[in-house]
Amino acid sequence: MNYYLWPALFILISVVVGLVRILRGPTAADRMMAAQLFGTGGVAILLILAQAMQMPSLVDVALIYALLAAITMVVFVRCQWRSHENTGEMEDESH
Amino acid sequence: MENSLNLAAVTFDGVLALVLLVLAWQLLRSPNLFKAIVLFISFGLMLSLAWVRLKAVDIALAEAAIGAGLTGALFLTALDRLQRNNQKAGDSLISQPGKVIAGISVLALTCILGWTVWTLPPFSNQMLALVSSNMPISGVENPVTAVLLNFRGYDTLLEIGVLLLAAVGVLAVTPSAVMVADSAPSPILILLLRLLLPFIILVSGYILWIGKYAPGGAFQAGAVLAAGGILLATAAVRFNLSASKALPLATGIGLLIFLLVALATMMLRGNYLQYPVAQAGTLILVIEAAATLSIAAVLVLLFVGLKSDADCPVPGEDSKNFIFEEENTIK
Amino acid sequence: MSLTDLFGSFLLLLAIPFFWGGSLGLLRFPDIYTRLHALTKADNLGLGLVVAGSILISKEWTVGVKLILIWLAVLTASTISCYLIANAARKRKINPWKIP
Amino acid sequence: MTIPLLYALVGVVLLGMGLYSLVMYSHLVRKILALNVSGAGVFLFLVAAADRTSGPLPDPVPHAMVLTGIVVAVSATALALALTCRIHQVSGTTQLTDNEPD
Repeated sequence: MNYYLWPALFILISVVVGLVRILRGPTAADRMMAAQLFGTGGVAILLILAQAMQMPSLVDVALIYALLAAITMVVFVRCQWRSHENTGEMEDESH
Repeated sequence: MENSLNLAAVTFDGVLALVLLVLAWQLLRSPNLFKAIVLFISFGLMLSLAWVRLKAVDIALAEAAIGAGLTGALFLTALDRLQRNNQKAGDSLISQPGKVIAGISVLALTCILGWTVWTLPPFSNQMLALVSSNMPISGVENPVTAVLLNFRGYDTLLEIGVLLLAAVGVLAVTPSAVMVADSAPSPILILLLRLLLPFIILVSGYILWIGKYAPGGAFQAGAVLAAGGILLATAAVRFNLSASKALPLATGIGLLIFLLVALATMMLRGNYLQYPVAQAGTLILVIEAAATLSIAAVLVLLFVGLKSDADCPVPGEDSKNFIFEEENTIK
Repeated sequence: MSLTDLFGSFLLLLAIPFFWGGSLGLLRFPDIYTRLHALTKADNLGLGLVVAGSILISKEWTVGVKLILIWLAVLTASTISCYLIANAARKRKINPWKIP
Repeated sequence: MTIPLLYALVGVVLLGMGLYSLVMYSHLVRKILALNVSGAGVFLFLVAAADRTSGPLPDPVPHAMVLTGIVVAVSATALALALTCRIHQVSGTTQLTDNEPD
């Protein structure tokens, strides 16, 4: 059953490659996107581990991940929205 | 699956351990606070993979709910308020010799700890044997919930009290109790809320219920509910903390019910927090439901308390366009 | 190894290049909009394949329903955050990358 | 060299890194991050120690303690962040410099 760990390993490596974008990413939004890549990759790894380690309760962990992935992003965009406010963009904000 | 040293497991854990160390190292080293926080969020996500590999699924559930939902939101809100006037994350104020001494002493501590870990005596299974022998009378099947709510119920009672203290602390520090969001939420955000919120509440109830048989329970369910609450709070345009009666009341409910049950058991059966075996399961569920509510309320209160300190933005100040400009991190 | 296990593992293996594509896209693409493409499309498809593979391997329908719910949740989460970022970027007049 | 031992050593190294940067950097948010990282290291060590049982099931008692520890750590972090914001609001700096007469 452990041979399922190989795909989990490769997806983990692809997620780690996203780490470079966090370190290098010029803008804050790039960094936030890479963090979301960690989230989606994490869900995939969890699903494979659920089969590899024969623990069906891991699917609940993946379910929580999937649900809450959007929250950090929403807080980031809503929270950093304020600094956009200061630069007095002409367009109307709420559309 | 005993810890067989087959190649796939070793490489997976090796890579995961390396990722944890590199993330932690980069996160602690970076003077750019936003980058440090994003690295910390990714560190939390990778950490819950480590919990899964160590067969600690309850903790992975809690880490996922808190890491993905709460820590990022708390740090980003605090950062947004701290960096209003571009306060840079200055470097250390410690003199050069001080740094060397600190470095050597921490290194020595780590080596000593590493050596003790390496030479730990073989595992004595008394606690595990004790717990599994008493499982039938605990009223639940999941050993972690049994330990949390039954065998060490007093510890969890005090822990919910600690959460309440944190909420009181944050409220005491919040000058303006009115959280004013800066702009109307975009319709897409409202769509996200309409789609996700009922689902989050459903999953929170499911996690609470599953806690009796499989990994789950009050803390994980409370954290998931709190994450839903935070999603709601970020979309809200205005939230008056002092006017809202529900939130402060809900924070107390968990401790209150736990205390009532504890006193009731003391009255009926003579000793504190010893549930009658027949009703142990239902009593635990009642306590867990109340604890879920109060944990969720406390965590949402912490977030709203942090966010509502936000004084309104000073117009005209040329604070750089934070999201999309090249960050000039000082070296 | 029954046939469904075989096919399930094949789907899992098929998902790996999508994740790799998504990550490399995130690294190599020149501006925000293209990186958003890489992030949202490639990873969601990779996750879809992983979900399909896991459903085949796990063989229980209860787990299967939960897996499909997970995939739908990730889809909504990433599409909406992708919109939020792209909208914020456009508002800041980040013009898309042009071939120099 | 079993899997739990590997994670226990990672936990110890995380604790060392956290302590070092807690001492080293003066910005309060960096200190809070350092505390969280060393806390995660301690938890990792505890759970790794719990996984050394002979049978398939790990020992649930450290799991229960670490579970409550994680929830308390989050609320402690929130309180620390609230205090940092308050210090920033009152004194304008986010570093506790002792030589500054208030």
